[in-house]
Amino acid sequence: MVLLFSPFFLGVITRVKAFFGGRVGPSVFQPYFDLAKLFQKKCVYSHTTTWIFRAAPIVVFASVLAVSLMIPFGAFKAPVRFSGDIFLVAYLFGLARFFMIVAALDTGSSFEGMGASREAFFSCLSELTIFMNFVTLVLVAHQISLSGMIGAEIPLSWKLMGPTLLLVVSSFFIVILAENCRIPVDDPSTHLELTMIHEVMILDHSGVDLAYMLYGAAAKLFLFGGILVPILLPIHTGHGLMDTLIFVVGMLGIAIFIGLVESGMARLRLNRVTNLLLIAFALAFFGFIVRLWRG
Amino acid sequence: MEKIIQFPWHVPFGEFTLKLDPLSLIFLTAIIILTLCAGIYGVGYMRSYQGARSLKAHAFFFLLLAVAIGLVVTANNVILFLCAWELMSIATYFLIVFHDEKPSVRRAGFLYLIATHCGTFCLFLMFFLMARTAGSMDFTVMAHTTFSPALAGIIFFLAIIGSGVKAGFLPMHIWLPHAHPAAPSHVSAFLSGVTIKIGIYGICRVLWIMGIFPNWCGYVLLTIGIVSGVMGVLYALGQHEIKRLLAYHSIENIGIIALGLGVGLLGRSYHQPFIAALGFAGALLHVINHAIFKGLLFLGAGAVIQKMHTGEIDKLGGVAKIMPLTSTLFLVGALSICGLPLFNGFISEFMIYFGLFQGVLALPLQGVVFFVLGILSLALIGALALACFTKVYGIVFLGNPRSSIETKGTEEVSAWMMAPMFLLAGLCIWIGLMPAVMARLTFMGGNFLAHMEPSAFYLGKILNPLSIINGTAFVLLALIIMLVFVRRWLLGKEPMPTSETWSCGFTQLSSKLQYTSSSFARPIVQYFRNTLLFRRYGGEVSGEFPQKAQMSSHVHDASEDYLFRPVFTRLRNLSKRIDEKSIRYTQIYLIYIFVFLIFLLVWKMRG
Amino acid sequence: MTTWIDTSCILVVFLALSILATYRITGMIHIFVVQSFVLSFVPFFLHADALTGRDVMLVLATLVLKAIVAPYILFWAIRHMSMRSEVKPFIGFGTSIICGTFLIAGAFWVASSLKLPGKLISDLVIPCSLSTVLLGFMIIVTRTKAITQVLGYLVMENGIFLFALSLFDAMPTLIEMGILLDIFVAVFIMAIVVNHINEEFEHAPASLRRTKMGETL
Amino acid sequence: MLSVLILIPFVCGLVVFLPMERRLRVRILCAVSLVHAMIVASFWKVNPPSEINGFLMLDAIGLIVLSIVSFLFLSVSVYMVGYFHHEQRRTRTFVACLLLLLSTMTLVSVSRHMGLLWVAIEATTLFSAPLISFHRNPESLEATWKYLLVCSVGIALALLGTFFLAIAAHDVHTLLLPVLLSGAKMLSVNWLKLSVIFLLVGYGCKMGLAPMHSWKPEAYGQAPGMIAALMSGALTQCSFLALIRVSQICAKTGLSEFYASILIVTGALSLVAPAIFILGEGNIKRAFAYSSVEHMGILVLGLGLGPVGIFGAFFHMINNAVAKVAAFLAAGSLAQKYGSSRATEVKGVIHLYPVTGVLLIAGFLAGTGMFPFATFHSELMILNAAVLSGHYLLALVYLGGILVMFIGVLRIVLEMALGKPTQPVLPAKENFLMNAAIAVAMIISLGLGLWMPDILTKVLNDAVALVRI
Repeated sequence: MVLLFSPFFLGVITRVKAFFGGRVGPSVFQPYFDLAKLFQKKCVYSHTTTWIFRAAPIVVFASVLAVSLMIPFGAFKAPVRFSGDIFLVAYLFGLARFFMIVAALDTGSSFEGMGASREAFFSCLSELTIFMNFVTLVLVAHQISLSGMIGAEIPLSWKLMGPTLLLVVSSFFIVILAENCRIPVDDPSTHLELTMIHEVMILDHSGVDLAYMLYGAAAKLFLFGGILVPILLPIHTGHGLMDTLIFVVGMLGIAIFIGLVESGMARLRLNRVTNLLLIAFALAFFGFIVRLWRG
Repeated sequence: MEKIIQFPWHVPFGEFTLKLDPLSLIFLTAIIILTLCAGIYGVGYMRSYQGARSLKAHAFFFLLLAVAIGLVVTANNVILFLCAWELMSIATYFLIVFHDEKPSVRRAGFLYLIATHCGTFCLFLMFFLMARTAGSMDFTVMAHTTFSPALAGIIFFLAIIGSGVKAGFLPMHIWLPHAHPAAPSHVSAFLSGVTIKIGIYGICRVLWIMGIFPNWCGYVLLTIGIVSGVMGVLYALGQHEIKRLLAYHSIENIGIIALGLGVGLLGRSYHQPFIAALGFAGALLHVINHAIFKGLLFLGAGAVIQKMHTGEIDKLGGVAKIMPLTSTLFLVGALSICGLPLFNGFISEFMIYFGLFQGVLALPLQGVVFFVLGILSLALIGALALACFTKVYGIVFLGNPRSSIETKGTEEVSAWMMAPMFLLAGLCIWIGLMPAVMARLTFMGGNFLAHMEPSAFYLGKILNPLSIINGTAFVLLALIIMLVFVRRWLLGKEPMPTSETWSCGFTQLSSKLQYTSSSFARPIVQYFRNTLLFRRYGGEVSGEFPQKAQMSSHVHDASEDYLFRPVFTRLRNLSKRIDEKSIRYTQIYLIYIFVFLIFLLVWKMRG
Repeated sequence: MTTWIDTSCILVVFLALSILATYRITGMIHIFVVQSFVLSFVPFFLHADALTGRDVMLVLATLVLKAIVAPYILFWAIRHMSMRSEVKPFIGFGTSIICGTFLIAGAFWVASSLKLPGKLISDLVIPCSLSTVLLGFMIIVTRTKAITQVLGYLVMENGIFLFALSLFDAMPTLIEMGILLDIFVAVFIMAIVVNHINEEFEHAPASLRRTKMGETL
Repeated sequence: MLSVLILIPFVCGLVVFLPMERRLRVRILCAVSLVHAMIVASFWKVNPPSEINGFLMLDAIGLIVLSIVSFLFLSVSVYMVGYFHHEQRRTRTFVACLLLLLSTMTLVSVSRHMGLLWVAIEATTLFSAPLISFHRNPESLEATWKYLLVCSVGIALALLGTFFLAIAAHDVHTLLLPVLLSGAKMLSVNWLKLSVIFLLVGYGCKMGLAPMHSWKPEAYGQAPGMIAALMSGALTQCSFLALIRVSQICAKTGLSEFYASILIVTGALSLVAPAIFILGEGNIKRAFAYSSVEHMGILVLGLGLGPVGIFGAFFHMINNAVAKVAAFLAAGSLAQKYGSSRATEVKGVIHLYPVTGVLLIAGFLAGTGMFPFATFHSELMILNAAVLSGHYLLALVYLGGILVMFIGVLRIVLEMALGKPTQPVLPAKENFLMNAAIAVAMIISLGLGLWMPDILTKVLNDAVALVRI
């Protein structure tokens, strides 16, 4: 499911951006073509690098896929559900990040080191926000598993905890932008700018490795969307196909919205990014307070 | 489960009673593992000093330390406990000052002894207060005594200071970042892995004995955990020396352990046995885990320092090519300490998180607020630790060498030093992938500390998620293997072309242009500059053809530079001034006598 | 006989006070000799009706030690060190005397609250001996030179001796001899020390002399 | 037997004044202390009969003090054989005074009469004074002078106190201790109180309790190491014995509370005062002297804190003596070799003279009450006594004082023991006898810290029983 749909998600965003940019833009399936092309190519390695550099894409991709096991998609229940899986989700992303950063440093380039440094910094703040949101959701749903949190109880919660959920959703959206290097934080479409984060770290990857990396990034974006959609569209028809359809519509909606945001906003200056993330945290914290107030 | 051994021993109030209960068992596990590993490693590490200085004393004190620590965790009598505690402090001191020709080492040892002595004195007072109420010096008897809340508060306070100095809670930690780098690496590993845990053991033992504490104690412990954890890792980020950095990470991990204990204590205060057991068990498991991975990291750092002759992170680089095995083992340690899945650090952090979230659901409002703070700080600690260890690993082991190091291909340290590292790395992965054994053991310890009967229901409640995590971990491994095969299938067998680092065509890189540890950590350190007292010195460049400029940056440890040191200096100066004055006239001496006599007469003969 | 004892007591205190007011060391020693002389005859007055051999012995011993040997050693020390015979006080002579009178008043006040069990020889003995002790102490404290401190100490011992006389019947002879002996040796050794200090002083570097030794000598 | 024990060193002390070879004198000293020690050792088996109308008698407290004195003299005399191997000085007065000191200190520990006790203590002052000025330089003479002056004043006050005691005991007609104790009801309380104050201040001067301690750093700093060892280990204990005797009397007359409060105040002062000075100190012998003041404070505190404290104080007497002897002897060896005991001039001892260095550190650890040494137990007991009797503030002061002292001494000892070695003035090898003397003391301290023999416990308990009400 994730493997199948995530590049599409990316494609939609690009298409929306192009549309608002006044261009036709590439096909929504363009990411698939890119990946297929990359899978056929050979890799080039720097003298400086070690096995870490080769291992990183694999670990990154694998851990993102492992996370996908814990997230429900519409009617498809998450295969792995247990009380406390939210930590595993967060820390699997951490594992991916660790290898990404280390691989970037492996090249010995100051360029990639810079990206790595920024990634490490911003992730601290987004991690805080994510956990803050988790806490609020746990308090709302009284369950400590991801499936439980964003699962059945949400429709009820919207009535009681509407404001809280709204705040959580908005804060989580900012985190999605930051974690997946979308525009106000980072610019995914360019390499040569001194202000970018994610793209600069994978500069030296090529061929299959780059494909893994890109695929991993796309999947990660998809997964975050997958967490957000059930909260936004808590509609359970009971019919499997309908549910899935609703989910897909929701995902498309998010993709379009991300595209809108990317088109409408300029990239922020680097030192403003922290403020953005802090705003996200503040929103999350506000949500928590509202929850306590209502509780 | 409990076993008591008694020997005859003739000292005032002393009894040689050893008791093995779950708590001691857990700590003994960590001790035995690290004693073995550090000892074996030491054989290899010390070989380079053979002949130059006497190693007998070093070996003696190492063994003495191991025995003393073993006694500390099994002692069932106050006097025996204190004796072993003192013995441990002294032995540690002599291990630290192995390189006594260096002033920094002497200073570190000095600081250590003072700090540990302060702590020990608090323990003296604490135990005697307890003994006074209980009427006995026996821990078991004390455990059956009820203490008044006020006394319990005082005892808690003394325990936090007394054991906290040893453990390295902020702001009593100042000795720690000096002592750990000063000692030989296997000693650092032992210190960081075991000795500071004995501080935690002291607190645990008191928690067990006291049974009931006022509610605020739990909050204090939780807060201490949060502060130590976050500040520890922030300070670590600002360090330039690898062992000093690791030392600050010990503070961070002690903070996590204290956080767990705080969760347990609060659970106990609010009669939530599951939360209590989870918090305690998580803390105890983290004790073992930290011993293992921090031991591994220190041993790895020692190997690097021995081969590269420096521990300055900014001078190292590309070590992975020279010492591939060591670097891999260090990576295992780094991943574990960041608490990432597949490795042991995750399991204990998971338990603490789990306890925290359970607490959020079950506790009254103030408890929720504090637990949420705990969750947030744990998340922040995790993210910062990750930043820090990517920095260490990336800068030290990867990239190009930053200073000219003459090497002849790969050059690993001797087997004596490699074997313990392999063992520790193996343990990291074993606990990470198959946590059930250790989880059971520490949960038993948690039950013991929470004063509750072992219950299969609760045990299942924690073992169940762990087994799923276990399964997920194997799925992850399977995925990785699958991806490796996919990659191999796609790429074929022929060797890949290699070239210079591309970096968007930004070639002609000198190794000096690489990102250094300081620059890597700078955004974070800069962001927290007011908390950390981060200062830059020099570095202004001006003019069209700038002159040579120098820049250095440093993170000041506030409690050391602005709290303890000025106080000590003031006192010393005062002492010197008074001394010079009184030395001049003998008559003044006589006046003292006279005044004292008059004082006694007036005081006592008035009636 | 009580009149004689009273007179002696008053005299002893008065002499101690006048030592405090003396400008020259030799003068101080002379006064001390007189004081010791007065003191040594007190046992006579105590048992004037029935003199025993013990009394005579005591009087003789006191006379020899306190009034002859001790002053002799002091003079000898002064001559040997060829020091100038000026007393260097910390506080002025006038102030010293006023303080001295206050001390005497204090001693009488303290003594008023102490009731001696058994028979009293004279009610002046205890306050006077206390006053002498205090005055001796004051001499030690307020005068700078080593030799004046020895002298102050001797005055103090005189005070204590006066007190001891009040216990004449309660204490065994052995102790009194011990006291005398000790005083003797004390003076003796002190003199030797003073002497040595002087000898070494000649060779000591100037800086040391000023900063450290200057005040004590 | 007791009078013989006093007379042997006395006669030998006089004999030594005859002209003879330098070495021979030291050997006589050795022989006398050996004989003395053997006789004292036999007292542990058989208690000697009382002599001279009960003036001389050995009880448990006396036995403890006597054993300390005897042991200290033995180790110091053995040490001295090695010391005079290098030193070219006249030994006549020195050895003679030592022997006479031994004699008078023996007298102190066996005398059962408060007057005789005073005489003996006065005599120890006189014989110890020339020992301090052994080096004959201006500093040492100045130190001797200060010592004499302060102690003489103290002795004078103690004499006054003894007189007051005699007045209080007017109806008993004697100062013999057993009689005083049995007739305690007949003592006049007011005079006794006055006497107690004067005796405490007087003997306190000699013992070096806080406001009266100022001679200590001077004297110990200038005296040769062995003399400082003797003084801090044995001489001070003799004065403490006098305070214990006073405590016995107080216990019988219902003045324990009164006495205990004075003792506690004095003890607390003795813990605080040296702590003020120690941090600025740079001379190791002076630092040990401050530490000695502190230990006197601990002893006095223990005496004032009830049975546990008294037991601790008696135990601490032994431990402190043994620890101090090691510390001062080690410092003395260094002072002889380097011609200085300042931390700025002596460094890296452990590399140049490993055995002495180790012994110095061991002596320091024992002196500051670290575990493997017995001082740890006795200090802990006294702390326990403070807590048990509810003196929490005192316990804090106690710990604070010990802590600051620990820091102060630690700084100096470490600077001397570790680091890059400086060259000594007298580049001689380590002397076996000197080190052996220190090592034996250290082993005893270590042994007592690990295991207390039953006989010692028994004697200590007997001693406590003598002081308890």
